[in-house]
Amino acid sequence: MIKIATYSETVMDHFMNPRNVGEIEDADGIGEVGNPVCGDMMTFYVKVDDEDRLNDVKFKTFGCGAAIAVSSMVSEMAKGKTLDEAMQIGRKDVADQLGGLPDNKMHCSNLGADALHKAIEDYRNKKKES
Amino acid sequence: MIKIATYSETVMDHFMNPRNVGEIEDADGIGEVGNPVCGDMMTFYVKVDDEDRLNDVKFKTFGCGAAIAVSSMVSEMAKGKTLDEAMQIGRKDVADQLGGLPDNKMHCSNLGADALHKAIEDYRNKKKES
Amino acid sequence: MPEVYLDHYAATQVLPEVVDAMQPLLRDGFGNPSSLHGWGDSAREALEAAREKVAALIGANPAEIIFTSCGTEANNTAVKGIAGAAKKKGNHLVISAIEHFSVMHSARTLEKSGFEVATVGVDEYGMVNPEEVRAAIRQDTVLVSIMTANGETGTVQPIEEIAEIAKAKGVPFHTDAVAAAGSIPLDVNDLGVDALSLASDLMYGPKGVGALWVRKGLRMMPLLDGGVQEGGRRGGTENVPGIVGMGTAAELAAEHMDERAAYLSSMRDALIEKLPAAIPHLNLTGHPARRLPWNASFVVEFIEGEGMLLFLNMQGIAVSSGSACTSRALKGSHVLSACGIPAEVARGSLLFSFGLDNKPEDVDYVLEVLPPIVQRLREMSPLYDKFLKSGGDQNSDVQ
Amino acid sequence: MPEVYLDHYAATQVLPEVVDAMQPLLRDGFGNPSSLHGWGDSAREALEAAREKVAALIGANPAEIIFTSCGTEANNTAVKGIAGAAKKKGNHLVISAIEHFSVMHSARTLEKSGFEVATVGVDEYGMVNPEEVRAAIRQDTVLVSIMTANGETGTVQPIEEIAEIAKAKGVPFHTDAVAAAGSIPLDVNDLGVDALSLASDLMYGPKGVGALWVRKGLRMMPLLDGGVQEGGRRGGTENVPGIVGMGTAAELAAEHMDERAAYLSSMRDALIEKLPAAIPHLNLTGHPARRLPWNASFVVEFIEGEGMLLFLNMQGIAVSSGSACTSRALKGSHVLSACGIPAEVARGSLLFSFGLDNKPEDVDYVLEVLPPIVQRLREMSPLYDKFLKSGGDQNSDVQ
Ligand SMILES: Cc1ncc(COP(=O)(O)O)c(C=O)c1O
Ligand SMILES: Cc1ncc(COP(=O)(O)O)c(C=O)c1O
Repeated sequence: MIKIATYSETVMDHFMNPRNVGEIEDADGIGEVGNPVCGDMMTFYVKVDDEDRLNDVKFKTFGCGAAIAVSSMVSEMAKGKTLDEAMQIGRKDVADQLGGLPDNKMHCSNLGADALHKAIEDYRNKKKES
Repeated sequence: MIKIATYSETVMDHFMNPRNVGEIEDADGIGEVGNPVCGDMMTFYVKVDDEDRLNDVKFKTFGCGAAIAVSSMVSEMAKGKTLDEAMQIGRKDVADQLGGLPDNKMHCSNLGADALHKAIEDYRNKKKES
Repeated sequence: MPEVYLDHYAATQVLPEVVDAMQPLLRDGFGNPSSLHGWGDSAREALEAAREKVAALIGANPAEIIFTSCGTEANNTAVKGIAGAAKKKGNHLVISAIEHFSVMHSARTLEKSGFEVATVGVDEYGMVNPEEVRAAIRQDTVLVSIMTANGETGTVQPIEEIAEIAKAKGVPFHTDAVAAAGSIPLDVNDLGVDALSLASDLMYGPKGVGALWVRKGLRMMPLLDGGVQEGGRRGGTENVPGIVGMGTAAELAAEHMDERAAYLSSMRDALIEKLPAAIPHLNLTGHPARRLPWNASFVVEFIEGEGMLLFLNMQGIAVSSGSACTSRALKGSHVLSACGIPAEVARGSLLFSFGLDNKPEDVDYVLEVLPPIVQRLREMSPLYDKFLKSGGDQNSDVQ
Repeated sequence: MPEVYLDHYAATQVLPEVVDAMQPLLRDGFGNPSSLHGWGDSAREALEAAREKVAALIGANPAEIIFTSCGTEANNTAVKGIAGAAKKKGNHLVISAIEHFSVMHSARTLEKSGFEVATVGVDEYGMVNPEEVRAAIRQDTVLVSIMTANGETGTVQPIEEIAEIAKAKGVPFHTDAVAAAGSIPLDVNDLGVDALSLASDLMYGPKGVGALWVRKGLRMMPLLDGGVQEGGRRGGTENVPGIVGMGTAAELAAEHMDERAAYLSSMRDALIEKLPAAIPHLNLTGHPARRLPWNASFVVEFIEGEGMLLFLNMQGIAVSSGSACTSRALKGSHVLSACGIPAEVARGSLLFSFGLDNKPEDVDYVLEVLPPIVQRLREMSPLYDKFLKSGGDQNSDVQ
């Protein structure tokens, strides 16, 4: 009685064992998004190395199973990528990598890429300022 | 699978084995009623003896099971009664003798007494005229 | 005494395979399809599998199937829902004079809220003339609803032609296929209809389940407001065991349609051939050729149907009648009346509806048992008396 | 791994006695109750026997019971049917803010046809204040509809007092008892109501059946136009097996009501006592005393219900949540919102609904399994993070 057909196996795996949960104390960039429709919230933390590569990505997420899985997947996809590459990660890429998301969840929970991009922008803004 | 709870046992008995079906060739009186609502039709034939008693009653009926049972019961109740007594037989008496009729059948099928009364009136009219 | 059930239009047996398919859902599989856990999940899977089977029976997209609690609910939903959603476009409907009360009375209810209803008649065989539908459609017509086949007369309607006319006029076309579905091949795209009702209990499925197919894009207001079950088009916890039963019944109907039709129509045709020969002043109703495989319907002159039913029942035979006395509302069949059959003749209506449990011998048994019953009732009938006295057999006619 | 089903508000098991009672009607007893022969007769008898049992559960006259296909249909019929029949008298309704969508959305539909709807609120425990109902009733009010008890919060409403007010004002009063019937004693005459809805699948009966009781003399338009089944108040072939199942379920519920309530509420109370001790920032919702015997509902701060459901499901525990993410419409519970619970707190809603198959150990298992799940989700939650950083436990409050 434990199967949940709503979510793909990959979604369930990322939900049950999310990668990169947490906070980076001395993050180079922080991105926070909140979904006004259903209230999901995600915070992404990034650490950038000298070659403009994401050598660490962490997140915290308040939301449904899909929102947590999306965050986990995004963090994994982003890690090791250059900032420019990471900025290319789109919502659809994430959903595809997860083996699909339920229709009604596409909109609400699929904010991970946005949060990541915000964190990268935060880093770039800080760098500009400094 | 043969019970029909719609009708009492007495109704079913009178329907299955109706008493006094038929026509009296030289009837003293004939009464015909037709119900405009559902179209049941009954014809009663009476034979009257010297003491103003119904010594024969017969009927023909077009209508549902209840209409046939009612006719049969009326014919039996009337036989041997004086005309005055027979004129006292009311619709409710007939239904009671039959162990009740379904609510929705009370109105349509319970015309037997009317047909009998008409036959008696027909006899009385004829007698007056002659 | 034999037991011969010939009233499959009132209710079909539930096939053993169907009852078996329902059992798990009545026992361990009791979950609510909306629930987010394993119990809910298996219920939802069973529900969706059944939806695919019902959709397959009528060549439809499963996502366009809405499960209801009966044919009546499907018809009410279609008629009130489609007309209700189109209120701004117009307030005129077209139906036929032989629609089931669930369509006809839905239309009457709409009349109370300002709709106008045009009712097209039928010919002596109970057939709608598509040209009359064309003539009845107006600029402000928002729905045409004509049944696929009538269960009382068995007549199958020219649905494709009506659908073409409705389409050309840009009016949505609903067809009540409750009496037809499972018995004759139906494909919503071949038919060209926009909405179609069906029911489980006329195709060897359980009572308490029906379905409505509505083509994607056609706007419809829900009849049962509530939760977002059935895509928000029908609230209420789904009757999962019943729906699964309907799914299995639909699957079996699709698989065995031809052989069933051949078997049923052989018995039907034998009765239609032999009964008029055995009983004078008895006539077939409905169309001689375009009829449902299981339907053999007649009118017997000079007597009333209820008496025949009661006597037949005593002999173990179950049939039904469109006579006033056998209807709880004590009204004669509006279908027979629309076919032009006089009220007193329609009172002798007898409907034999064959089913998979019948055997060719059942026809013989009817042929043995019914004539003396008719004779007996005619002997009691003042109408028969008058007929005989007025010259008898010379000038009898029904149609 | 244990399997602990704690979602009886979504669906109850069908009791073996109930499944057994249904079998004959699914098999040999397939007749149509309207048919005039033996097959029809036995179906009709089974139907009427079930009607008596359902009537007995609520102290009603069997002739005043209408069978429907679900609670939703009963509510739609009552609200639209009673208001619709009284249109000439007035066009104002009173409902509460915690009604099930089948009442609330029926009222919305009436608004489209010119009715006005007054919605009375509830206090923090989800209780309607009868005085607010009194204040909301106007000269032209034609119906008050307030539920008997709310399934999400468990709160039992002061129905007698509201009924008295409605009666004094001469306004018919309908109560949706779907969540309450079978769980707490209900007598329509003691309550003083005029119409009451109930459903089979929340009292260990099959899905696909509900019932509406309407006091004799109260006018109501049918929702399902069609034949004259159910006294002309609900068309459609009756779901006889389902109705018989509901009858048996109702009979068993009446017979065992006290012992069931004692058993269920002992588990409920254990969970209500121990869960807040095991998990900080977790609060009971609904009324602490006036609640359904099976309902233990909570909100868990800082996390979203769906995650808890998924993890619990992995451990074999089935529960539900009023959180937005677990609803197919992705809307948070309007009931929790009406109780004044902030949207983000309501997202951590958890509803444990106990049933006859539960054992006291199930409470222990929840107490063992849930705290680490909550902990794990909170560790991922940016809201919990903020809460901790903003001073932590000092200033938490939910209610
Ligand atoms: C109070 C209340 N009313 C109505 C309903 C609708 O019942 P159904 O889903 O059987 O239509 C529910 C369902 O849980 C309910 O809790
Ligand atoms: C053509 C047609 N439509 C609708 C119905 C109503 O079906 P139900 O009784 O399942 O509601 C019937 C019933 O026999 C029917 O023959």
